[in-house]
Amino acid sequence: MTTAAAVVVEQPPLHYLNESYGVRSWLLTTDHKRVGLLYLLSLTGAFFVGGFFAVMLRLELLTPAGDLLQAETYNKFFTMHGVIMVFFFLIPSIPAALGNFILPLMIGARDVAFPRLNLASWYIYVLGAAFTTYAVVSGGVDTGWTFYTPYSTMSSTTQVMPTAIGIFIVGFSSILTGLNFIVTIHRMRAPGLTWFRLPLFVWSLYATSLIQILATPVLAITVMLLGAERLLHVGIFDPAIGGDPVLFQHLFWFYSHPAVYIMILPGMGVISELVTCFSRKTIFGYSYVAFSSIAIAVFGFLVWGHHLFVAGQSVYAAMVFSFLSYLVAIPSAVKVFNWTATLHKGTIEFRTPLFYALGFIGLFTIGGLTGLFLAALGMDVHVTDTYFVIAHFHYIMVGGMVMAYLGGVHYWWPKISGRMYPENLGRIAAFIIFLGFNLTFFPQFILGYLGMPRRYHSYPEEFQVLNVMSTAGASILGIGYLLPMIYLLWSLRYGEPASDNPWNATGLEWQTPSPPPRDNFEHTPVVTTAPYDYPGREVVVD
Amino acid sequence: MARSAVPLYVAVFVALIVLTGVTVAVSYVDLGPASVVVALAIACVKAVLVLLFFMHLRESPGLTWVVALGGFFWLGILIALTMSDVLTRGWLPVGGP
Amino acid sequence: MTEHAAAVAHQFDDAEQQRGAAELGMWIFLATEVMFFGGMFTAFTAYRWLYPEAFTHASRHLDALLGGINTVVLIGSSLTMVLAVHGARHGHRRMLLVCLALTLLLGSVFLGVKAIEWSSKWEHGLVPGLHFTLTGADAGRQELFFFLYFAMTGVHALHLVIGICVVGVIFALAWRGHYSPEYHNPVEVTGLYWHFIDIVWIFLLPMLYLIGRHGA
Amino acid sequence: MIEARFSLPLFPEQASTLAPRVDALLFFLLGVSVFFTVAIAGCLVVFAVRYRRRPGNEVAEQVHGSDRLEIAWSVIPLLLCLVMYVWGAQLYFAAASPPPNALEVTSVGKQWMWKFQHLSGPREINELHVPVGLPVKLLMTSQDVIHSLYVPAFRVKQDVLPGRYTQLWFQATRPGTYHLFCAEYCGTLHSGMIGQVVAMEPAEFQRWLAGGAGASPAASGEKLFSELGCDTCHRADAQARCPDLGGLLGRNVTLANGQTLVADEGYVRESILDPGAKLVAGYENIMPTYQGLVSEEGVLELIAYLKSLPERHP
Repeated sequence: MTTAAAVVVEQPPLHYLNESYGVRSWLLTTDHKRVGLLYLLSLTGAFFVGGFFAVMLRLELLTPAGDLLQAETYNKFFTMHGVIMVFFFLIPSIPAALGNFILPLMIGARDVAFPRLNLASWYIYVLGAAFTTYAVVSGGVDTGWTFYTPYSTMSSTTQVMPTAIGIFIVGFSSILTGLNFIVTIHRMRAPGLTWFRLPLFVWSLYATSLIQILATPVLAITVMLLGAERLLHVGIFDPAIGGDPVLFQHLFWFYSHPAVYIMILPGMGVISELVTCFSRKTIFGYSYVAFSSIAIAVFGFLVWGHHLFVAGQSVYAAMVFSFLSYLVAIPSAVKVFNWTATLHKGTIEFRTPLFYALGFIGLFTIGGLTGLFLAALGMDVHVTDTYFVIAHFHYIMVGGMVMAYLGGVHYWWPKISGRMYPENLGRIAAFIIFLGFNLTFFPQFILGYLGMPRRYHSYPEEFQVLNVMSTAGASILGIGYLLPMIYLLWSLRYGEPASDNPWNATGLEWQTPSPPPRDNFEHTPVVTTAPYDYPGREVVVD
Repeated sequence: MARSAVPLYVAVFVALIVLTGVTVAVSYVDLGPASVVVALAIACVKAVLVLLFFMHLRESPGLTWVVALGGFFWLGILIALTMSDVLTRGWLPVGGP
Repeated sequence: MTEHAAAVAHQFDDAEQQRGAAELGMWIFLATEVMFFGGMFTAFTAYRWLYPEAFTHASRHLDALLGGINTVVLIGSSLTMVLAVHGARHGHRRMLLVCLALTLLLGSVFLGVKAIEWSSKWEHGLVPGLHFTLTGADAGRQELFFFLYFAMTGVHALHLVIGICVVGVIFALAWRGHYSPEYHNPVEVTGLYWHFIDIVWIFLLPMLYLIGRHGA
Repeated sequence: MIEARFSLPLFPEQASTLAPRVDALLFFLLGVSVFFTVAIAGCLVVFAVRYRRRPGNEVAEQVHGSDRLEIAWSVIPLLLCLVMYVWGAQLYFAAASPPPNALEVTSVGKQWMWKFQHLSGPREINELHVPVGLPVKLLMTSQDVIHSLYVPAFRVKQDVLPGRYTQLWFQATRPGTYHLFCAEYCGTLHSGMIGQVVAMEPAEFQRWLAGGAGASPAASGEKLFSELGCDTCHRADAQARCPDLGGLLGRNVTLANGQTLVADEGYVRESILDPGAKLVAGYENIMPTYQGLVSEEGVLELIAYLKSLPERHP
């Protein structure tokens, strides 16, 4: 890719971080890069609050008797762990923070299509977070992040309403980000940047946005109906008047299953960037990787019923949903195979982001394959609602998504901050996280098959050894997560200044200064080549 | 050219009013199960008229068509797969014969 | 970036790109609106299938005449809205202003009729959870119907209130001469939103008011 | 005690006819998973080492893809997935279809306990005695929120819903005491809503049954039937204003709106609590609702009574 290289020497160079100062310049910014950083900051806060609850849960589970926390407190903690991690960290993480920062740079645009809407999305996120924070500090909520009726509407005496309002609000933040990105990708691409020249991260953000705009409104209306039912003590999910609690589960999972793909798809996009950059190779099977993102987004809408195999759903519907669930496995597998093939005959450089990428591929493979267990009807009956499910989705969400997120943060850190992070510390942290993660969650697969139900405050004694292993792993994992937080902050001041393109990567974001100027590019770039156009002998395989 | 659109809008408006009258009138006739189909069919025709003419979908680029149809298609997914449960729940009687 | 015309925001290259982005954005937003209402339509479909008799009985408590009148009012407002857009496109300021005013008026009439209907439901004790006095074997299922009735018409009315506010702002801006045949994106996208509200009502009328009218 | 504390079971007990079948599927899935995990992790490690950047390997070979490979690694996993699907669906359908001769136990879940009642009388709380070698069917409902009855050793689980009946069946194969869990989060003491299933040799089970006190649910149901005045209308004579209920369960019923359905437990429950919902053809909608007048257990007893009635032919 080429840009018109007009070298303008200014002292000191003006960029998005130093063009204006002060709180106002940040809180009223419409610069997608600053909005991205606002998200990055709030997300990190949410991550550590959610992480605190996770630590407390694991400590409680050290012993079979519920002796550290009371049952009520434990129930609130796993609920708030879920709510905060899902709605306030995982869903916005890569799209709203990294996506916001990188997407316009990647497509050679000056900003997203609707910059003010973009800032509004962040404020909506903050407002939603405020309601949820209120719910947390005013006593907490104990329904589980799934809010199953009639427990959430008729039985629970905790702060369901403020939490529901918070989730309703934060949903619109997600919708507006998705809307913004879709319009941006359609309308704001630089000249010559055709669809098949787009970096795969852009494809994955596009697929993610599709889910955000089509699934999130259903969550919003469902939460609204739930709130009304709780308020009026009567409603459409209330069995006393003929309402069907299973219908709530349908509506809830119509959002919440695709939401899993909101979390993982952008991660997959990041991995495509990392694998190509650090093997200095073009992606293997570009169009297959690109279209598998879209396929995952579309098929992801057809499988929600696999959360209801023992919920009282009809046997026949269950069979349809099981079948469709297997179909969505294929595009995910295709991605894994293509990333692996990309490494073949590359020239692989072991930098921190690549460590995260390799970790992602391995852990996502395990997470994905155990998904096949859960899609198999007869097997799911035994393992659903047990720690098997917990282990499975943490392999996807934490082993997959968080790995990709950290990989992406490290990869784009020089562009974001203009500084390099300490490489060796980065590698050590990635290794600690990988180790801690596996020790935390692998034992939970076994616990699940043994039959330990999820959301249990106390448990039979024979499960203790595996739980102790899991808690030990969690403490390692916790240290692993604190490390990047510390050295990235350190690097802001003491890190080596980063060059415009420290990785020698392709992609428009690397052809502008680090950090980029307010309008991203001195001159609108013109794209003439395919993405991942790394040097090397071209080999044709049929 | 500029003026020619106004009579079209008025014609669409008249068609919508007539269809409203028809759907109200038909609802007083017992058509059995077909009454739901007829009522929804008329509503669909009205919605298509609004989309094509009032919302100018007729003159819009293909992408707009994709977005407009996509919304309804996804609603179709939601309703169809939810009903696949509701409709077939009774097929295997609980308790069994 | 100084070559940008005043009305073109800095991130866009030209007015054409800006217009395309605005319209695409609104259509996508309407797709999300379809799904927002879709959750309630799904619930309605399921319960209508499960409890057809109770829903028929409950539906007969609604006033089909008022529902029909409101349909005509709302379709009329769609006509005035599209004429306002026509006026904006061709620079007929008077037509734009008059039609926007008529749209505001008709939208308010719709809400007024709706308010009359709701208050009569209150008087007849048909408001679930707050004042519901139906008794009899299928009272519970009828309560389900009325819960959905209030949820659907309530959310629809909320959209209309927002629509009226937006049209009001557009009217004020048009009054000050903000719009020209070259730049009137806000009028276009507001029109799209308004027609969408109309479409929702087009489906609500037969679903809520007209099921099982015969034999009533 | 010390032993129990440091035991490390890695595989659950197999104590039902279903358990080995589920485990067989597990081993197939495990085999496939281990194969792919090792293959991919192996490739990652081998490639990472072999193609690491070093003098002599500073430029990659640019391969853009291979349609043949893409098709191969889409179709082969798809075929494997289809095997998993069919296998899993078969097990599921078997688990959803209780044999007709199954011993019936009714169960009501409430925050936070499990209540069971055997057809021959004994009631139990948080403990369920079942015979080995005979199919047992649980007909379940909940009094408040959603619960889920889960017996890991039997590999069975089913949510228990308010306002509806769900069922679950198993055939124990080995005498012993097994965990019974609530698997659907149901509030503060969710993790205390546990108990045990005691599987006994049939002869021993008969002795246990005989030792249990209490009227059979059919007898309680009969008493309830006359207490609630059901028998004033539901009679077997010609002047009866309501349908005769003898042999109702499992019969085809034609409704007033022309539909037909098989009268199952859910239908009977609905007809007691909401009589007008599915009116039988040829009868007036004159029955009052018994919502609030009869408990979930009472409804189950009435159903047991109806099942005990012989089919009468006029």
